[in-house]
Amino acid sequence: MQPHERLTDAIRQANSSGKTALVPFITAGYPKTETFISQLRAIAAVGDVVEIGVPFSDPMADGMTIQRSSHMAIANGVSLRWILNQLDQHGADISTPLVFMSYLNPLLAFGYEELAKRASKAGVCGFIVPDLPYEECAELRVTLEAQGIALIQLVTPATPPERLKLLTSASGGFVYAVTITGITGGGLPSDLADYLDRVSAVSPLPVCAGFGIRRAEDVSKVGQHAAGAIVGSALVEVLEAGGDPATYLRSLRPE
Amino acid sequence: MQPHERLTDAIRQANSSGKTALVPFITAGYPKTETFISQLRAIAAVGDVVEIGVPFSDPMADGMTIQRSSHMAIANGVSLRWILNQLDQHGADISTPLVFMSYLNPLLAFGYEELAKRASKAGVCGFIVPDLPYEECAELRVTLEAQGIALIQLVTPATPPERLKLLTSASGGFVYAVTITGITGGGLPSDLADYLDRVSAVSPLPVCAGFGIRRAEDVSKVGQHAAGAIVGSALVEVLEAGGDPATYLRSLRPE
Amino acid sequence: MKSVLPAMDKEALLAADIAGELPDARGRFGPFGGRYIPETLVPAFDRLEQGARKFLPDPEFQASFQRELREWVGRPTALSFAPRLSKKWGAEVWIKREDLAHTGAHKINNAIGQALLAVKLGARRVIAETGAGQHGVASAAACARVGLPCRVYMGAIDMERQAPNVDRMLRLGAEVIPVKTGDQTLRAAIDEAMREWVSDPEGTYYLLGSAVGPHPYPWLVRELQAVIGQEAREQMMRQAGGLPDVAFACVGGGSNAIGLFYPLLGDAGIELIGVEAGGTGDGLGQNAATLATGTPGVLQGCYTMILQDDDGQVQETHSVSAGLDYSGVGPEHAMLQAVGRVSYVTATDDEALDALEEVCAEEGILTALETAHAYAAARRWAKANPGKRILIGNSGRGDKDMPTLSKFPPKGRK
Amino acid sequence: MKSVLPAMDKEALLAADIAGELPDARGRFGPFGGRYIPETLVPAFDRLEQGARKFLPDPEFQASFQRELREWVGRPTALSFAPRLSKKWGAEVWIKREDLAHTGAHKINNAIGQALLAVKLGARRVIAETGAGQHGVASAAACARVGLPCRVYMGAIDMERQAPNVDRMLRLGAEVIPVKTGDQTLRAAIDEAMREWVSDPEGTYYLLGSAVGPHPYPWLVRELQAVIGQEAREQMMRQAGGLPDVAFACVGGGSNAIGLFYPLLGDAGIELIGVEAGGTGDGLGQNAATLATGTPGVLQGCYTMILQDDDGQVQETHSVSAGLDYSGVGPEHAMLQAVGRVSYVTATDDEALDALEEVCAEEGILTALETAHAYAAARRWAKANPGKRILIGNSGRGDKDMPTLSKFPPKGRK
Ligand SMILES: Cc1ncc(COP(=O)(O)O)c(C=O)c1O
Ligand SMILES: Cc1ncc(COP(=O)(O)O)c(C=O)c1O
Repeated sequence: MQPHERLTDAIRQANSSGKTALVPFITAGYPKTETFISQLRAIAAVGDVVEIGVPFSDPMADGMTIQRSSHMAIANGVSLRWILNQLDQHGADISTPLVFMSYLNPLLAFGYEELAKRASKAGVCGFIVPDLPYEECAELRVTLEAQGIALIQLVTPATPPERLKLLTSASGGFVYAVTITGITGGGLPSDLADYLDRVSAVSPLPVCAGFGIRRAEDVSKVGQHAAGAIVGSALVEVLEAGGDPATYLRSLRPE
Repeated sequence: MQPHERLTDAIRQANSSGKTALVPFITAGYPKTETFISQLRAIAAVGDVVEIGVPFSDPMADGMTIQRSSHMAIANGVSLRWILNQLDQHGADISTPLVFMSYLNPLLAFGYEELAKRASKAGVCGFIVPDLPYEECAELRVTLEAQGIALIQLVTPATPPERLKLLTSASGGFVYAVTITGITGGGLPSDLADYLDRVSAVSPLPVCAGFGIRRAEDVSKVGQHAAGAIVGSALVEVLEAGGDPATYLRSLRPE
Repeated sequence: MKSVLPAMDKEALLAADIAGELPDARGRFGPFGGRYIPETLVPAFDRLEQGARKFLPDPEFQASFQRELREWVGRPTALSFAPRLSKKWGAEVWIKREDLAHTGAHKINNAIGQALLAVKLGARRVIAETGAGQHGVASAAACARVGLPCRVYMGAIDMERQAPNVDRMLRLGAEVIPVKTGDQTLRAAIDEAMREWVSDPEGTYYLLGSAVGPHPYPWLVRELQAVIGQEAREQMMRQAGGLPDVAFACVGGGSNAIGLFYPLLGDAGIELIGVEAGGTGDGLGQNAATLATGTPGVLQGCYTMILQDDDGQVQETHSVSAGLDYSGVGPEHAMLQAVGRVSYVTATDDEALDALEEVCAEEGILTALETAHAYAAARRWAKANPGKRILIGNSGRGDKDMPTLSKFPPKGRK
Repeated sequence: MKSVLPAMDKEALLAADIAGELPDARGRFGPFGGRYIPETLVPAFDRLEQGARKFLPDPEFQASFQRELREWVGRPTALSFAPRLSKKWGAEVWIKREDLAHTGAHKINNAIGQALLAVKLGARRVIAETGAGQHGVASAAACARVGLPCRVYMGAIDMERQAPNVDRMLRLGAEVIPVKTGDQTLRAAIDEAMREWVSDPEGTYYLLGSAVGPHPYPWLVRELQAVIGQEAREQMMRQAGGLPDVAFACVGGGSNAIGLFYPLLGDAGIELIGVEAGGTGDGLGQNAATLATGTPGVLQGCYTMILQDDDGQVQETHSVSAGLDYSGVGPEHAMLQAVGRVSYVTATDDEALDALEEVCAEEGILTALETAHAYAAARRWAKANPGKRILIGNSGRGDKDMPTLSKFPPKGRK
């Protein structure tokens, strides 16, 4: 299986066992660098796909929680290279497919070619790049695809129909449906169902909804109209508060 | 004798007895209104002519001392009318000729006609108006002259020769030779002698020098080239300090 | 002098002023004006007057003055149509933008003109007084531009309420002398500058900042400020398609007002309205409404309308705007009031503050507190006279007023 | 993307820029520029770009823009000859006076242009970021003028050092939001404004203040600022009798510089020099010299030169002037540097402060701290190239810098 297929597959597997796929997000090396791998492992044991946030100095699409975690992680010395090294050294046993969420500049600075190779080696199956719209993504996409890695496209409630088709078919692994026209950290909108139905209807790939998912109700609501639920700020806040991520994540998808 | 002649006469009398005429200046009602008449009397006993300052809110040609005395006197309730009333009531016995030194606006507000009559009645023989240059003085001069009162002209070291002739011949009572191109309260300049000789040479009236005269040497220096010495700020400072004005004035002209 | 008033021929005086025949040889606008100065300053004033009479009409001097106005001051200043105020007021409102002139007010027209004159007269240094600080800043800038040292006298109270301008003067290389005597505002600063001048009348040029004081200042300042009205008149014809029905300007000493009004005097169809500081009320000491409530007298070298008590003592004034906080007014205004050509009204502190907020909110122009008085009166007039074309002299910008305004937070208009 | 650099044809790129063909359809100036934005904003950017492409060339829009520039902003701004600086520097120095524009800097050209566009695009409200506060003030004023509510994001550090401008924004009716995240200066303010926009892309117009950010801003801002260079070119011909040998402008985001340079690009005889903030030294974090010391990368939506570490983390900057204190720069400058048409140099904090004092003392112009960097570099150049004709873009006035300047008292020059 190609890395991007592992993503699609993991989500479909969850669905076929009657569950909404759960895609937890953590900022790498936050709150502490020492606990990164152990937390990742704990989260990967519950989640179907795990999103790892590469911290960036200018997280312009993120709310307060992820901004804070991002700045602190940088201060802790976290970098893309550090994350890859950690995965190389300690992550071989993690079988849950991983996705990197990163703003573009750290990827550019790393160099696309080397990035694709190192990512593939580290078990990274996809990239989410919130400041890289489709029009600018060709070079990165091609380079990643050469390693079988997905460049996951985001769609939003304001995305017009043709563009929705374009983005869902250009995506890899899954489609990231932003639930709100806003930054991370807010709540869920009321017309969510319609929107997710619209996306799912045109998407050849499973659709995971993100932004504003915090509680079991959110996951179950999302699950009725999408394949998966991405949980970001809420999980980061649990980690900040010293809570147990696995317990929290399990509470989101009660049996 | 006309009031203006009394001025000329008093100065000439001092000179003919071998003395430099002494013209002390006080701000009316400063430091206190209650002591105005008694101080005036004490000063008049030593001075040959006494200059009474009518306080004004904007004493633009005066230094710090006289500004201060002027503002305080106004605050004490002193006005031109008050001064005239005081002289009417308590000054009949003062035989030393008096001169009012006043900025123009209080005189204007009083009204020239009434002013001239009241001044004459109160024993005022002349007016010095520091902000009334010759070109603007006709109306006041004519009105005062109708009562025999002098409008005393000022000349300065910078006054050009023809103007010196004009001003000295237009003056009444005496000529006020400003010793310095400055405001009241400073010291005496070095080229004083020449200047006073120049003024005395063209003046048909006795010349009194004023501004910066504080000590016996000043009076004697001035006395070699002018008929009289006007003592203003220095005397006001003595009064402020609670000193005896007569003692101070006598010290300026030791026998 | 008072006796001259009733006898004067109003029409003849106005005609003479329009014809450029005033002030007369004695520096008079009818009964007003003149030169009430210490004898020490007579030679200096003679030099100044002769110099001004010689250089002002001199083509070479005019060329350099006009060049500085154009290239350095940034003239012509814009004439702005105010669409939103117009709508709110039910009028057609035009604004002459002296706030856009270098250093932020009309004061610079006069300052650079006199600074050039100071050079011509061989001055070694310049002194100036300032109230709102605008004239101080303008003088400091103009002196730097022509290369003369500059010392500015400023009332201690004004230094506090117009602190930004103090800093600007210092940056522009001027020396600022706090005046702690008298009322510690503009009047005391003028007195103090005069005293300084008396002490060195030869090498010093006194750069007076408004159309007040002894002759030739009221005339000199008017001549240097008349560019405001000349431009505005021409711009109204071109941009508005015709002259205004009425023109408003705030009046402290009266320099921006005379600058705007003088070139419009001959247009009989234009109503001219000067706006004084109504302060907190009508009582003596509560305002600076010299023309509206004063009486004739001599203040700081000039026979004009002043605020005084029965004894002729000049009274302290109150205005929220330092630049209007003055007990006297230019003698030409006194005459224009006496002959009935210009009317003078007041706007209170509160009205001015409210108008300032309105002009900010509607037109995005942070006007000076002084200027805000003109807007307040114009608004009142517009409501009573719907559908008219109104010209307002926007004498300066309000940046300098920030310390004062911080005490009066915006009320919120929406 | 990096790979595009070596391959580009420098001459062809420059020719295309001069011919008005850049940015290309994808918003690129050669390799630089582009549009790196969250998907949420794509429709908003599409609307913005279509709107800008439709309205900018529209005669009716242009007429109202030009009218606002002329009547409200006060354009053309003056071109001043600087006689005393010329003498001191051994050069012929001319100054383009954007400090005389309404609100005190070139920023207003862009602000009023975009505010008019916002109205055309049916925006319900405007948001803006600001560094020095000049763009915030300009946006507040422009929004009042066109009748839209305005909210300004400003770094907490900048709010402190440019306090006078905060007060002015509030007076002009804007809401000012302190940004306490990130570096608490301009970069953080842009991030925060972007976030706000993401949360309401429909009704909000984001009025960006410099020639930076995602396409179409660098192009839009250049088009609105090019009036500076157009006027200056024409004024040089008329007033100086010919074009300058060299032109200087300070570069923060690069809007005043591109406004001045763009219309001069085709005049091959004019050397063009952009001046960045050299801060306190050459080390990363000690300056804001993006072009002089940076590397290519994507910051705030645009591929350009930025100050970053090896991991691609954007670095904090230092400059005594808030308006230059930015880790990125407009993409057109990155291209103009790469093709060799414009050179970019630095001036340190100390050099800028010294130049500010000199311009005050010699010409009576209190220039902005940002602008002072251009003077500092021009002076250095003049000493090395005697007898040349120099044009300096005087991007703004220094009133806003008073709180900062109070920490650096004048050294005294005479
Ligand atoms: C902006 C502004 N307007 C008006 C005035 C009042 O002066 P004048 O009446 O001489 O125009 C001042 C005085 O400082 C001022 O700064
Ligand atoms: C006066 C002035 N000049 C220059 C700048 C720098 O901006 P830009 O490089 O976009 O012209 C600023 C920014 O605030 C400014 O206020």
